[in-house]
Amino acid sequence: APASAGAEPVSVVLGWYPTAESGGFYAAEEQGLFAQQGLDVDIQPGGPQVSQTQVVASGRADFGLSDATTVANAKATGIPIVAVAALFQENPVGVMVHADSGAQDWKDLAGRTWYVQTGQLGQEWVKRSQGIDFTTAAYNGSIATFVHDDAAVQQGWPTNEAYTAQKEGVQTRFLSYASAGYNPYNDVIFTTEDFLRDNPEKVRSFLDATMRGWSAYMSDTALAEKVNATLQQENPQLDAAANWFAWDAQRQFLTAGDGATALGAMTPARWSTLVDQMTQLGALEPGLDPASLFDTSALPTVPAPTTLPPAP
Amino acid sequence: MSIAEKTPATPPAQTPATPQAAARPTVPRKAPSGRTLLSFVLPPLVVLVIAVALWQALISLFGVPKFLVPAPLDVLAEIGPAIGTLVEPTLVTMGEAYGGFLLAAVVGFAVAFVMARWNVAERGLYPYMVLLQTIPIIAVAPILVVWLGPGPTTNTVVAAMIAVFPVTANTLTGLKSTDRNLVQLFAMAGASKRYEMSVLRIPYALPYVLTGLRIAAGSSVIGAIVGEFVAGIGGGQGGLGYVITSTAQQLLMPRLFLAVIAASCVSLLLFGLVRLVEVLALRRWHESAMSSDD
Amino acid sequence: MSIAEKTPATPPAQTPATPQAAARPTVPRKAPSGRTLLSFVLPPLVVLVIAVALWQALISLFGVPKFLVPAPLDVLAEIGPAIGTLVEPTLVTMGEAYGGFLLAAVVGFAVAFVMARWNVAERGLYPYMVLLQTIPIIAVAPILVVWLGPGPTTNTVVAAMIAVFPVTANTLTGLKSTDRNLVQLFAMAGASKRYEMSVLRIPYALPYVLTGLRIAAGSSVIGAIVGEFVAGIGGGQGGLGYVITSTAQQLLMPRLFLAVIAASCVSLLLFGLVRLVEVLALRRWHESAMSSDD
Amino acid sequence: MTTAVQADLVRFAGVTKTYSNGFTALAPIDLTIGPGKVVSIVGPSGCGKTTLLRMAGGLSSPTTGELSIGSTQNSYVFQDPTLMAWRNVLANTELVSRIRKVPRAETRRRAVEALRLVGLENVQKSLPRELSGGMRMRVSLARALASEPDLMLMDEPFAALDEFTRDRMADELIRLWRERRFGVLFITHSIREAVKIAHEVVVMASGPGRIVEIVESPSPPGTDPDAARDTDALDETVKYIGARLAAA
Amino acid sequence: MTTAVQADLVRFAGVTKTYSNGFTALAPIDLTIGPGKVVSIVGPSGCGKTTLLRMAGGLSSPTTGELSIGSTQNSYVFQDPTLMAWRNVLANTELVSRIRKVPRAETRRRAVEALRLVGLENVQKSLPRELSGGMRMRVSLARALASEPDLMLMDEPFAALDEFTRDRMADELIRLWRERRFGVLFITHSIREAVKIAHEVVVMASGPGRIVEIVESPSPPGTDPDAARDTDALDETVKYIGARLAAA
Ligand SMILES: Nc1ncnc2c1ncn2[C@@H]1O[C@H](COP(=O)(O)OP(=O)(O)OP(=O)(O)O)[C@@H](O)[C@H]1O
Ligand SMILES: Nc1ncnc2c1ncn2[C@@H]1O[C@H](COP(=O)(O)OP(=O)(O)OP(=O)(O)O)[C@@H](O)[C@H]1O
Ligand SMILES: Cc1ncc(C[n+]2csc(CCO)c2C)c(N)n1
Ligand SMILES: [Mg+2]
Ligand SMILES: [Mg+2]
Repeated sequence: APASAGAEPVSVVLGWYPTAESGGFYAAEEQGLFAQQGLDVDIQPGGPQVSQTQVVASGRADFGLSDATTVANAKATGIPIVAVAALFQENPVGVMVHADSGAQDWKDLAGRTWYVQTGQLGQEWVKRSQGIDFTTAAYNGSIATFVHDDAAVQQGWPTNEAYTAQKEGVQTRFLSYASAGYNPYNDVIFTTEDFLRDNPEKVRSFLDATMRGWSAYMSDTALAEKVNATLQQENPQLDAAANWFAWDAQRQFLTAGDGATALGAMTPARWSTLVDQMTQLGALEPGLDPASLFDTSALPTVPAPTTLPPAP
Repeated sequence: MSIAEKTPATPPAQTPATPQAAARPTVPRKAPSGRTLLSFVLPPLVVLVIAVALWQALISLFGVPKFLVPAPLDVLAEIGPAIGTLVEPTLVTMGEAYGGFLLAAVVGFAVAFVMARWNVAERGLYPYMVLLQTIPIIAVAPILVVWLGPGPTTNTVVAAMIAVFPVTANTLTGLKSTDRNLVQLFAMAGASKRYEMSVLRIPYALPYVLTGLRIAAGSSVIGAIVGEFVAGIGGGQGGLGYVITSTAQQLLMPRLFLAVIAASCVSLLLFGLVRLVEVLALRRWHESAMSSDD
Repeated sequence: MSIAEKTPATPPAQTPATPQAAARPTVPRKAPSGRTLLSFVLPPLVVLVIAVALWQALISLFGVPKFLVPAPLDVLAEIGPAIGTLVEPTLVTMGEAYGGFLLAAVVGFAVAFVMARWNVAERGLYPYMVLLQTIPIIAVAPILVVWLGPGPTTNTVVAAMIAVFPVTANTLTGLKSTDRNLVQLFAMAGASKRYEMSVLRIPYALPYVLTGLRIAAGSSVIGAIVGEFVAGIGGGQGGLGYVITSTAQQLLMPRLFLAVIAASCVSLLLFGLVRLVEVLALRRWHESAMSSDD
Repeated sequence: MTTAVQADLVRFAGVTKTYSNGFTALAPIDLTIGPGKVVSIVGPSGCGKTTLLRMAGGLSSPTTGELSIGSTQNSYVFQDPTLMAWRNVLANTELVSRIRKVPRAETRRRAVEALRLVGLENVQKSLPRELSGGMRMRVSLARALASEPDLMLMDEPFAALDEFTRDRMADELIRLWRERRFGVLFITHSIREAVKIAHEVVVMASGPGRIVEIVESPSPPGTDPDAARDTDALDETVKYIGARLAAA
Repeated sequence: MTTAVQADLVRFAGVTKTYSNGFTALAPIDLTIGPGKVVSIVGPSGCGKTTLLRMAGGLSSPTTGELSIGSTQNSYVFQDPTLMAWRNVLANTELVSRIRKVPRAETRRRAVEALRLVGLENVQKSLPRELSGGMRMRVSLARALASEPDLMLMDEPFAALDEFTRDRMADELIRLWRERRFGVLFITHSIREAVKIAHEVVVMASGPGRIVEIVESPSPPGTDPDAARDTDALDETVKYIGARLAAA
């Protein structure tokens, strides 16, 4: 990072290795937006077992990315963190099935084996809300079993698992958890309550640069090309075509709903719904105040770009 | 009587040893020996108490946050609510771990046997045993799941994969350390290689094998849990690996710690069984297990 | 000369052994012995060729899909494009694994030493060593990451955690198997426990220690990779663990296999070093490493 | 019925032994053990007696020279007891017969008989570590006796025994030999024992290990079963060999 | 200057030994080794000689009775060589002095001298496995001699040696004793050696292990340094002890 003299160091721990899903941060860096805000941002990659809440809560990083349920869980456990922005307005996560497996709807997925991440609530919600039953098996990061087993149900993102399946010649049908009514913000940006209280300006400038970075990443293909090249460098095993696919596919989720007018927006209603749903699923003790989970006071209003050009 | 004295460094033999200081009248009857149950149970208990006290003290002193390490009392308090949900997973993991242990013991032993029996086999196979040990489970998990399906069978195999090498390595060292004269005696008497193995080398290697099994006892439990992480099924049938992942995800640290403690108990039990076999099998003839006086 | 014959089962001594059949004129000069380099390199190579051939054959015959197991030729073809992205991760993993190995060797040895030295320590600590071995890394990973930061340091510690028990278990068995008369000789001469340990028990335990290190060689590599799963560093700094996760997710099987092969090479190299030390240190006096004639 | 010409049990022709550290333990050795012959070996400590015996038993190969072994069933009593620590005395004694698949009852009979000969019939169930040094050596001896070989190779089998036991063992060995006429190659440090027991005494010297003379015994074991054998001739031979050893 | 009354080196009073398997190896034993006394023990194999010697060295504790050990520096020659397989002959010989922090040069001097005494000055750099059985036993002997103890406990130290070497070793032992006057407790199977070497010969019998008689030697080591000691008295004592042993 081209640290200008006197720039304040800030760190953020990503939800995963550098991919298109974290492209906005690299775009802000690329365009010098962080530097303009007087920030020297250290972007720390996540990984399959990185616990961002613990990293942030213990002060190893200032900001973290994770999904909204994680913030609720953390809060319930007494970890003083708070969400300050949400990236994906509509949660992309869901499950996919082989297109030719005859399944059209959630009901058709009863009795099959679902390969899902252990501890996620999406599958629990579907079970309860659709009144169906199925066995779950651990999703270990590879969809090989799904590709092989025509009846399998595979958790994933339409941005990447779906792409990988397609590359292997499997046509898939994707059912998002959001379509079943389970739609927590995914990849919210969070920090500690203390950090927000003590450094509201720093948070604001960080979010400002970040959101403008995201906006530019989505709309400026020339910039996106540069950023994707950086991502490729940071994450050499990343498949370039896969990344472009994700770049394209994710934009509808980033700009959905409130995101159109303000990237990163969060509403009390969405957080209340999440808390209700988690409580219903038994993942939370009743009584958690949804308002304590997020704080938009430091979120500047950066609208989504008006045009989303196709991938070059 | 003049005696040449040329022993400067040590006290000359003529110096009278003061009887009070040196006389060492021994106890007429052996005091009840140190091998009582208490002397076996007390030390680990003391260590436990000290460790728990230290744990609590560190947390209090340094304010280690609870989301990182729960306080002992929190863990204790969690036992009541959690115990009901931990029994089934513990039994599932136990089944997988012990199955994997047995598989590793049998296969590990067999491979070592073949390698000790045919030198070429050792040279040809040993590198691949090392290799097998190094293969990350995540790389083979999909293959195993496709073949065996997700769940206990796969996890048992994973447990065995992780536990097999210590058994092989130790057994092989044992089989190859056998007293050469005895080996020659067997050869001279016309013993088949098979007979030499079963009657001579294997008993001789027993202490080594058992050390390998000690290691495998812990490895197989961790293997079962790793299996559950990557190839397990959900719910109670998912074993402790499932509990650990989901509590970690929900930051339920006291419950996570209880699950870890349950896993430790599973391996300590297995370890204890290995130790028991060790004591029973070796105490009459092997140095490492004999009592000290004779 | 009438001789009482009462040996029915074995041929009576008087039976002339046919000289042609039984006479065994030995080779006047020892033929070049089996210890040539070729005899060490050939068997694993043969096994490799057979294994690869079988691998290809199985894939062709049963139509094993490429997203599960890539064909050998695909893996070979991937070397060119992938090699550039694999060198750095391999070096990173190597550094962590070897660091962890050294740490495990030192700590494992020290713990065994303490346990052999004070019986109480053994009884008090051994259960917790087993326990340590059983703690799933996922349960302690967050703690490590928070303490040590993500990256090589944490991964080195994880590698050490996984590799330490085999060293301890084997070293302890070795230290406790020492010839009792020699121990008494040391005691009688007034040797301090420290001297007895360093001059007698430790050299005696060396073959055991080295077997433990053999096991640790593989364990530390897998430990480093597991650490990399946890530490969450992308790119070359993420080591082979990163490459494996990332390629597994994208079903880039040939590249995944290359990463696994790279990991195996890292552990084989370390293993080879341990073997070398073993041969050099033991061949002059220990059965397991001595040449066969004398 | 014509008597077949019996083959020699062992024949050394110009055999030498150099160990892998370069030490030449034996200069060229020429020695023949005919069938049913009792040959004893005497010589100073370190002169190569064990090396020679091991080669005769096929446990070690010559560096140069020709070695033919005509015996089919050898028994070997090592200089150390060499017992299986985890097996009791009886099982250790039965070992060779078990390997050779002698019927169970016969195996047991021979082992018990051999243990009786060495005076250990009362400790059949003991483990080696519960025995005294001399008792262990006697188990080793019993194991060899129970195996009924055609060549018995013994490396100082009586060294750990008191004089009476030692003499009794030697007498038992000769008695057995009278019954079965196996070949014996026998290392001892007692010159008198060497002469009393054998047809021939091989006198060795060191630097390098070699045979200085092969002395005929005046009282070979086959000749005069029950007559007193402590003749003047024996004394003289013992003295002669003593002088030979002292001179070398 | 008044001469201090020297304490006994070892005193057994009604000492018995029952091993953990229930076997009573020694019935009550009464025996005293005075300072500078050479005591040898003879007795049949398995009668408890090693058991007694181990107790005298403090290596094993009595089951009942009183055992006082007044010696401060013991050397013990085990029935087996008991060497460190990974150390060469010189290092094995230097062991005890090293442990006792004798200065380096003195340690080396003593070890080399001891190795010369046992005739192994040429194999200082060899490892035990490169030695013959008798040579290994001599290293063990050298180790004890080099340690300059006030009580030397020896368990059949010469059993693996040929007659000449054996006699020479015994002579060397006596010569050293003349210089240093250490106590010696010495197990041997040679009655003649026992009598020649010692002030007293302890005659043991088995079933259970016990002392049947303690015989004064007619030619104790201190008396007549260079005179021929093979007197008729010696012969007679040997015969007497032989008869005692045979009778028990
Ligand atoms: N560890 C032991 N456990 C049980 N019994 C033992 C043990 N050691 C020795 N014994 C028994 O005690 C008796 C005396 O043994 P010890 O070794 O003292 O005999 P010894 O007189 O030295 O005989 P040798 O001349 O053969 O060496 C023997 O009968 C032996 O079987
Ligand atoms: N494995 C070996 N490597 C090297 N040298 C050896 C080896 N074994 C024996 N020697 C040497 O060979 C010589 C003869 O040894 P051997 O054991 O044959 O002697 P020995 O006549 O049986 O002596 P002893 O009466 O002491 O048993 C010795 O000098 C010894 O040092
Ligand atoms: C923004 C974003 N976050 C996480 C993942 C990775 N991911 C998808 S499924 C799964 C579970 C298997 O470990 C994980 C970690 C991603 N691809 N994109
Ligand atoms: Mg010998
Ligand atoms: Mg004894």
